[in-house]
Amino acid sequence: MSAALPLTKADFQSDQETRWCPGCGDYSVLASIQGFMPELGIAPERIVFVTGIGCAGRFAYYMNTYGMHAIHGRAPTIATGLAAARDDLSVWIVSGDGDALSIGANHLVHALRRNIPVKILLFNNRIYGLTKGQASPTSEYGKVTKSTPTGSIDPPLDALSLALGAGATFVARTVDRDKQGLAEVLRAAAQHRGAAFVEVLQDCPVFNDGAFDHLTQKEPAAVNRIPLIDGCPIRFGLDHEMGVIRDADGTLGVARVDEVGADRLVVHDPGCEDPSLAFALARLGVLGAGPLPLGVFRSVDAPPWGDGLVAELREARERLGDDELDALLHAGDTWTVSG
Amino acid sequence: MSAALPLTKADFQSDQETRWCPGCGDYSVLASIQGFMPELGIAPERIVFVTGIGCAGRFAYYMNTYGMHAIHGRAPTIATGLAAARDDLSVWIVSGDGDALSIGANHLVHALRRNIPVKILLFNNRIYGLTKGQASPTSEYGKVTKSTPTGSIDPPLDALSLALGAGATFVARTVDRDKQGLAEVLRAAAQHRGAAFVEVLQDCPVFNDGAFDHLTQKEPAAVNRIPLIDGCPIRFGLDHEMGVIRDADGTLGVARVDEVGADRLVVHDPGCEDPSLAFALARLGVLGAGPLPLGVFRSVDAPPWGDGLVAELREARERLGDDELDALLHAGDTWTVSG
Amino acid sequence: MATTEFPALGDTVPARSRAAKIERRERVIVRFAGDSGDGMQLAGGRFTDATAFFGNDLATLPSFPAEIRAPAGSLAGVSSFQIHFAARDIATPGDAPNVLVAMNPAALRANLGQLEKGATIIVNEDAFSTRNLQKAGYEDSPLDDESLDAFQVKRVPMTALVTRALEGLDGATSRDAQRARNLFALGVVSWLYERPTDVTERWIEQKFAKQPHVREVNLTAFRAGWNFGETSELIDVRYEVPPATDVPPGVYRNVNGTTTTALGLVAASIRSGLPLVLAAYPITPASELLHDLATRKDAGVRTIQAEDEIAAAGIALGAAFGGGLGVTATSGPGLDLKTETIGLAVALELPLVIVDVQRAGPSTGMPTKTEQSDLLSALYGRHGESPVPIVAASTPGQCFDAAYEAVRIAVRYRTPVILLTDLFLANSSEPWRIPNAASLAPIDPAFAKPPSNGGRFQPYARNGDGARPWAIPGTPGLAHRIGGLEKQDGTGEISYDSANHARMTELRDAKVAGIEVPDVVVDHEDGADVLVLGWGSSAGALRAGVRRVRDGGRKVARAHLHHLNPLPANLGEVLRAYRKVLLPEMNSGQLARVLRAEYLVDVTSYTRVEGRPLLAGEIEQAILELL
Amino acid sequence: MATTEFPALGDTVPARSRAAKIERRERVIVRFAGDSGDGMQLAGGRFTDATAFFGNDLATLPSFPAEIRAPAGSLAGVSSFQIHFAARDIATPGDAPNVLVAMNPAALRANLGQLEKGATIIVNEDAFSTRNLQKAGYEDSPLDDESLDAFQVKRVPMTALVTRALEGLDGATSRDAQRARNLFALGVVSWLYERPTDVTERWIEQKFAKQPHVREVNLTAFRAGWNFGETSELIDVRYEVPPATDVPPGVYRNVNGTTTTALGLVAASIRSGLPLVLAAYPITPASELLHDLATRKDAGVRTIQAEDEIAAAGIALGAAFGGGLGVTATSGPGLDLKTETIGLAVALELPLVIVDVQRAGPSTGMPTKTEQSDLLSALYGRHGESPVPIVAASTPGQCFDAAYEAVRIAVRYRTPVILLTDLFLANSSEPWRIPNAASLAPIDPAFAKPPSNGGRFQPYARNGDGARPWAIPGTPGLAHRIGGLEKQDGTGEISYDSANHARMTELRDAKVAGIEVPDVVVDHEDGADVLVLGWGSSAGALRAGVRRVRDGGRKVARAHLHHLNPLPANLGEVLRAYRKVLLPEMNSGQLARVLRAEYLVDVTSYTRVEGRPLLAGEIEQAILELL
Ligand SMILES: Cc1ncc(C[n+]2csc(CCOP(=O)(O)OP(=O)(O)O)c2C)c(N)n1
Ligand SMILES: Cc1ncc(C[n+]2csc(CCOP(=O)(O)OP(=O)(O)O)c2C)c(N)n1
Ligand code: SF4
Ligand code: SF4
Ligand SMILES: [Mg+2]
Ligand SMILES: [Mg+2]
Repeated sequence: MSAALPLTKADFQSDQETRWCPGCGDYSVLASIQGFMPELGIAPERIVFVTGIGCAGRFAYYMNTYGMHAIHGRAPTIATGLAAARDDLSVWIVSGDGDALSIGANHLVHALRRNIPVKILLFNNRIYGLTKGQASPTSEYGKVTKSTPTGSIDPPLDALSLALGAGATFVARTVDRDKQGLAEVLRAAAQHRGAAFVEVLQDCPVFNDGAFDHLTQKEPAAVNRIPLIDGCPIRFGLDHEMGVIRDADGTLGVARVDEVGADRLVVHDPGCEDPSLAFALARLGVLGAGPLPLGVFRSVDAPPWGDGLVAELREARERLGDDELDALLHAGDTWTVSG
Repeated sequence: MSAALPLTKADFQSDQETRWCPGCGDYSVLASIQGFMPELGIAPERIVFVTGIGCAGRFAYYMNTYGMHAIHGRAPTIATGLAAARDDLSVWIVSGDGDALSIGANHLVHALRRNIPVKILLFNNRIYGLTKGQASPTSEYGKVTKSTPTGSIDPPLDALSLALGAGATFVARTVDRDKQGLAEVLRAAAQHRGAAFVEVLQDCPVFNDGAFDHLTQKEPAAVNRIPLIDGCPIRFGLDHEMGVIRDADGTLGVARVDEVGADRLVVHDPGCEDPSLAFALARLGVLGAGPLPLGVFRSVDAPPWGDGLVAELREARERLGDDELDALLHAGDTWTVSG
Repeated sequence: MATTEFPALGDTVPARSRAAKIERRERVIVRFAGDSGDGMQLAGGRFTDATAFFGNDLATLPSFPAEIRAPAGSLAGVSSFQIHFAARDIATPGDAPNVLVAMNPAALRANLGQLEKGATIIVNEDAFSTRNLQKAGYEDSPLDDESLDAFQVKRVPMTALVTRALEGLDGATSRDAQRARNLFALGVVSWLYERPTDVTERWIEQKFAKQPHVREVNLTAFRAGWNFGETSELIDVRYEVPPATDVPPGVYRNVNGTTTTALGLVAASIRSGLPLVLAAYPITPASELLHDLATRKDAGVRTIQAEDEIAAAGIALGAAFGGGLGVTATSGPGLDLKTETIGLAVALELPLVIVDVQRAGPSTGMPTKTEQSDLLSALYGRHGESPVPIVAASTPGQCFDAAYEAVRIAVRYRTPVILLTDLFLANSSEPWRIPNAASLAPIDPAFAKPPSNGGRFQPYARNGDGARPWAIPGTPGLAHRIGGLEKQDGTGEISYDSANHARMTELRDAKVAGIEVPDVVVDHEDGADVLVLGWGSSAGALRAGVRRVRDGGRKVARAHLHHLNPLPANLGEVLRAYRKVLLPEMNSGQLARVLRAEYLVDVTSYTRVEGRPLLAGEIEQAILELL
Repeated sequence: MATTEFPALGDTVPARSRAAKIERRERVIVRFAGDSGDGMQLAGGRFTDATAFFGNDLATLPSFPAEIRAPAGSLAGVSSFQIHFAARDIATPGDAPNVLVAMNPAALRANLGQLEKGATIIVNEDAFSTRNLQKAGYEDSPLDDESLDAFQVKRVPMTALVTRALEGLDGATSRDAQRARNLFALGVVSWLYERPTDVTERWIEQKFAKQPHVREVNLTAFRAGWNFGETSELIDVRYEVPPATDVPPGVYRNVNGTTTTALGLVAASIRSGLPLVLAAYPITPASELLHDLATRKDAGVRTIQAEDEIAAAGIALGAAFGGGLGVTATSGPGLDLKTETIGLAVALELPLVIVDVQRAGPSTGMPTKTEQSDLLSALYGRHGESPVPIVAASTPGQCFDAAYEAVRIAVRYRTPVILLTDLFLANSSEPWRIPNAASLAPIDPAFAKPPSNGGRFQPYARNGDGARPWAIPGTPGLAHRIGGLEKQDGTGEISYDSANHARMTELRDAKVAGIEVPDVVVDHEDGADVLVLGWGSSAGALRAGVRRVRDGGRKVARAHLHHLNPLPANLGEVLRAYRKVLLPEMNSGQLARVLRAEYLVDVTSYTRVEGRPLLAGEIEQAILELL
């Protein structure tokens, strides 16, 4: 039944038993998203979750919305088709680091450059979970996994850099355990008209335990999270004693505010047309042990792919009946053979 | 026969009749490359050209080296396999904008992030040539083509931005008609240990005529080419009266040198670890009518993928005979059943 | 050699109309051949329209150079257009041309081999320069030795004549003369076969309405060609091919298979009310379908050029999930890439139409040549037990019905359907009797409705057809999740249960096997004990071959398949009713394998894997050998 | 109900050795079942090793929960390991277990259905808490009602006993007790069947050499289990299964099909001198092969985790172009994605091995269940006429030969070869008679040599096998270009010529059809008029089924295929020699279709598509119905 508004978290919980490992970061993300959804004020039946294959991919089954658990890496193509046929749905993609950045990277890149009206959530646990622990494109260089027993020889991809390189109009990053940060980012993403790309750093206790402890454990988190706030100088640290500055050579770096002076701090401007600023921030802390910028890196308003086209075509179609079809079939030079 | 060194252009010309349209930019590129090859001092039989499908893809047939005209978009995978089995070859990929950035983008991204020891030449004519004129991922927004009669609704990809986003260690751009610039870039690419990505802007007189006239026709070219020279302030224009500066907000822009002063000019540093600088330059002039940076954007030395591994494995294998194989087969717990 | 000398340009010919001898012909095959740049496709197209108007039955076959661009004047650069027209119903573009128009030496050389003995060759003698002769690989001019003795050669200095004709026109350049040669040639041949000139002239006037100069140049050249026939003694006989009388009455239009496929899909979209979303990645020859549909926004059609074939299939499937008519079109290599997604559609049980315009394989193969070698891959090219219905088109006009039928099956049975056409069908044209909209079978999407009882929705419950509900996003009360994992019968929930998997496999199988397809109709003759069976684009050649055999007084039966999965219910019975079954295919015997396995009947395969359509002549031979 | 009460933990049992009655058994099937976290695979593996050492013949079958992680204690989370061991040669992991070890209620419930009547059930009583019972969907405990009356239930408070046993050990925690329960169970069953304890103890000592505490915990738990059997009256009979006598002599090792496949490839690499490059994209169950080979750098093996299956195939092909042994491994969905690249390999005529570890389809299907439903897709899953040889492995041990054979064919005939194994073969193990290196057929890469005469190199010239030269980059004088476009016979230059295409199609076809494969060997009995034919992993079940029928005094013949393309030359003759041919397959009858088409023989299909191996019992029935 169409859930009567106002909606509650319960309206978005499906009756399927969640089947992730105990302690999996996916649980926190699921809870946050189910908790956030009512805010949208969109009836569950107008929401669609399209997911790829992977532990992250199981997300679709747990949302009490329409959903498709597609094939590995192809969720963006399904979502694109959905957006091409319908303009009255809120379409969300949930994907993993292997699903989105390995087998599916091409589709991700093109969904972003086309600016498809869809929200893309990439659960990045830096490992292949569902297939039981192989390296993923975001796994660190030298990482020992089932498929790389002597250490991976592939340098990792940075999801945000790739997204920005593809021309993404909205790019953000958050962590599974940061309920509030996640909600803020989702809120911003939901408001974005085009493709909104959100990397969610997610812990896989079974195959890549603690990969993001430095961002989730109370103590280190306070030191390592660099919150990005629109229009504000970028500061972080226990008492905001650290900040982000632009060095002489033009690259970004971190420094003690009291040493460099507050006025040298870079002021965050996610709305800047030129993605270079966001890109520099992404490079500032590519996934590693150190401090990492979190929040909305880039959010530039641009017409979503085929804006208005669905409606235009619907109207065209609605004008067509058998007579118009007959006319169409008879187009061009015709002649009559009489019996 | 193994061509005796020193080599000449003729040593690299195959006996196949070139089958591009009259006036195609591919002819100039072919001539430049055949002319440049002898410089490498590598015997033709140690050189392999792997190409995808497209007009650009036909390149393989015209080089008197080993060559594989693979399938659409997959040349990087073939080259990766070649590099995994052999460490004594000079491997080159020739691809088109559709081949490399549409169907093959995923492979391009991963070849770059892995830093495969291979040179990747992307002939970008901003159109699908071989299939007779459909839009390509680099075609401009609104472009009218056979597949987009009412104008393309897909914003274009920028090849360099994508490559940088993927973590490419060497990124450059040149134009088909600029023999000298092409040679310089190829020289630098050839010296690079890892994956060298080179975008060659190429005219398709038949389906996208004059797309790069502003960079190739004597007059406008002088104004529109922004030459990137390692260690030099970035200047351009008829009498170098223009330059590239960093605006207050951190983005790059162009200005009259006499107005801003020479010391405000950005000094080009392709060796900078942080790809942000190169990325900013790439965004400075994404393909369009205006001035465009040409040359080497980024060149950072990093160990190529699986450096030394081929040799290590070869030695391991050479130690193995039937006895070692027997040992291998008998590994673990065994028991004997006597007749 | 049998050539007629043309009076030297010096002494002018009085422009008096003369009555050339007129001979009657039942059927004629004309081939226009020249360099890619010579506009032969245009000349052929115009000649075809005039012929259609005149009321002949006809079939055409264009042939382009391989996708590789070839140097002007070279053999590889030859482009040709063949038209077969007759006073009676005909079936193919014809085997051996009676008339060849050769605009240059390469065109002559490339086509000579296929001419019938005694055929007429009209050459543009001005193009036989030493340079052009070399490019075509001629030592010396074939016009000057005996190599053409077997033919009627008409040497026409077209370039010179067009130039002269244009002298009157101010601003006319030699470039114009070059460009208009094809219309001159068209004029000559139009005169030769008494084609109505007004059709062509009207077309020229409309086409170049905005470019008066070009219009004049073309009109002048066309008329000059006509007048040349009329005035010169060079061509002493004209041929009369009376209008066809045995064509069923109706309104006709000349179309190739690409247009009819597009129209079939559009018709299905309009009749069903489902928004047509065509997602495709360019590939020869399927690209043309994308190009055609891309121009039909006014019919509510959305076309998407995807980043690759996998994406194209995914986009079409996504559109279907959303309640659209999802279609993707490709050729061989692209079909390979779509297999995994087609398999997903099998598991999801959603409507999806995959058009495969077959070309010569394997791998990249010969992209500009035709073949029917994707059948087994369409049937079996997916891992696991993954049944998919297959519809195959037989003629350019029939592509309309085939496309419409593919949609009907996909929607009614909630299943992906593969529609097999080929390069030959896509490019060749024939008069198409236009159906009227009202006569088309209804297609009812029958979307699932919100549950009245508020009961729990069962996405994998089945109706009498074995089809599941199509519940599209936005429908209250039907929110559900589906995917590629095995599903519990009825509920659609994930299931790893052995018995359930066996049951679902059986249900998917039975659904496809149970699709209602019409019985195969046999064109039988009393006493015939040999059946010629075919599928796909060889229909014309088989029909013509069979007719020749019958004209020769022998008896033979013929049947053609349009449904390859499931096969018609009566097929086994039909096959067993004949002593021998001849099955010609443009592959190594793919359908033959299927029929042998299905019916244990020892069908006789006749296979040609030469990247070209079958010829009526070779079919006639093959049949005679069995009689 | 028939349970024996265990003396309450209060009154201690005197630890006197007692002689339990000993019964002799020919064959026994034991299944260890518990939660994923209970270490049943380890217990089973150790029991298997001890059994192998003891000299029984055996076969094992592990079964893991679906790739979805399931909550502890739930039915979906049950993991089990079955071993079948006997005094004589055996063929399968067995149908119905005689003994079930159930570590929790879910394990009991999930496996009860497959037990033979009267089977012994050893349960960890302590795990039957209300909470666990609920998770397993039990209203009340089956231990307390009649539901288990048909079985011999032994209630053992394992948790309590292990805890007590560990009391002696300092630093031992209750977590240790939890963790070591599986070794306690192992101890009990080892005692029950008189397995040698030293093998297991040695293993524990080696395995945990670096963790003395863990070592002690495990040793203690294992011995406690053994002593429990020895001392308690709970289990009153022990079973003796004497060593097998009818096993051929040789050195044996217990291996699963993944290891043997890996070893087969490595052996081929070493014997041929070709560097092995395995490129794969992870997918269940094929990932294990990647994992195994990734540990073999010391054997010169290079493994690459590609970005997707298309890349994996391309990388393997690129390695082959460079003179490497290019191999790619995948399962169903991945095979779909590799088809286009396999087609390229067909056109390039380069050696390439594609390993398809089949799993249940269609689409994502049931990734943790076995099936043999990729045969038709392996045969035909490419557009165009694109023939590929297919080798199918039949038992875990035989995977070695199959892999080696696949390489031999690929290298000798310069062709891609698809090796079909499946999840069952990959995971189950059996004693493998280790071949010795010298006895393996030689594999000669026979790379093309620089032309002595300086003559022009012909990359598509063919030898007696119809194979073309393998000319690798770096060889002077052989520089050449190849691709996916149709090639001129001999020169390998691009060709669009009709006759040439027909000829090349024929040559590619003939090369594969002409591959030398051994005749199929029939295990015939005089008077048998029914042949049971099989392929792939059903070999064991068919062998066992046939034996049961023969033990029952009826006559039946058996044959098994390892080459599916080309088929053995004598197969047609063999099939026609029997009144009926029974062809059991774990699909809907895929090989049956092939044989019917090929030989027009009406083979009788027996199909099970349940994602599980065939059972000897059902085969026996199927045969009897035909006799
Ligand atoms: C075509 C195909 N290839 C491979 C697989 C196997 N597979 C399933 S999920 C997965 C990757 C999982 O990693 P990720 O995307 O990071 O998701 P996670 O499980 O970590 O959430 C793979 C390789 C598949 N299902 N389909
Ligand atoms: C799998 C597959 N899909 C599509 C094609 C058709 N095709 C050949 S080349 C090409 C694109 C050509 O464009 P580009 O890569 O820019 O090269 P160009 O011809 O412009 O040099 C396409 C779509 C193909 N050969 N294979
Ligand atoms: S494997 Fe990792 S990611 Fe997957 S469910 Fe378990 S903990 Fe979560
Ligand atoms: S189509 Fe364009 S790119 Fe291709 S050969 Fe012709 S001119 Fe060159
Ligand atoms: Mg992951
Ligand atoms: Mg291009």
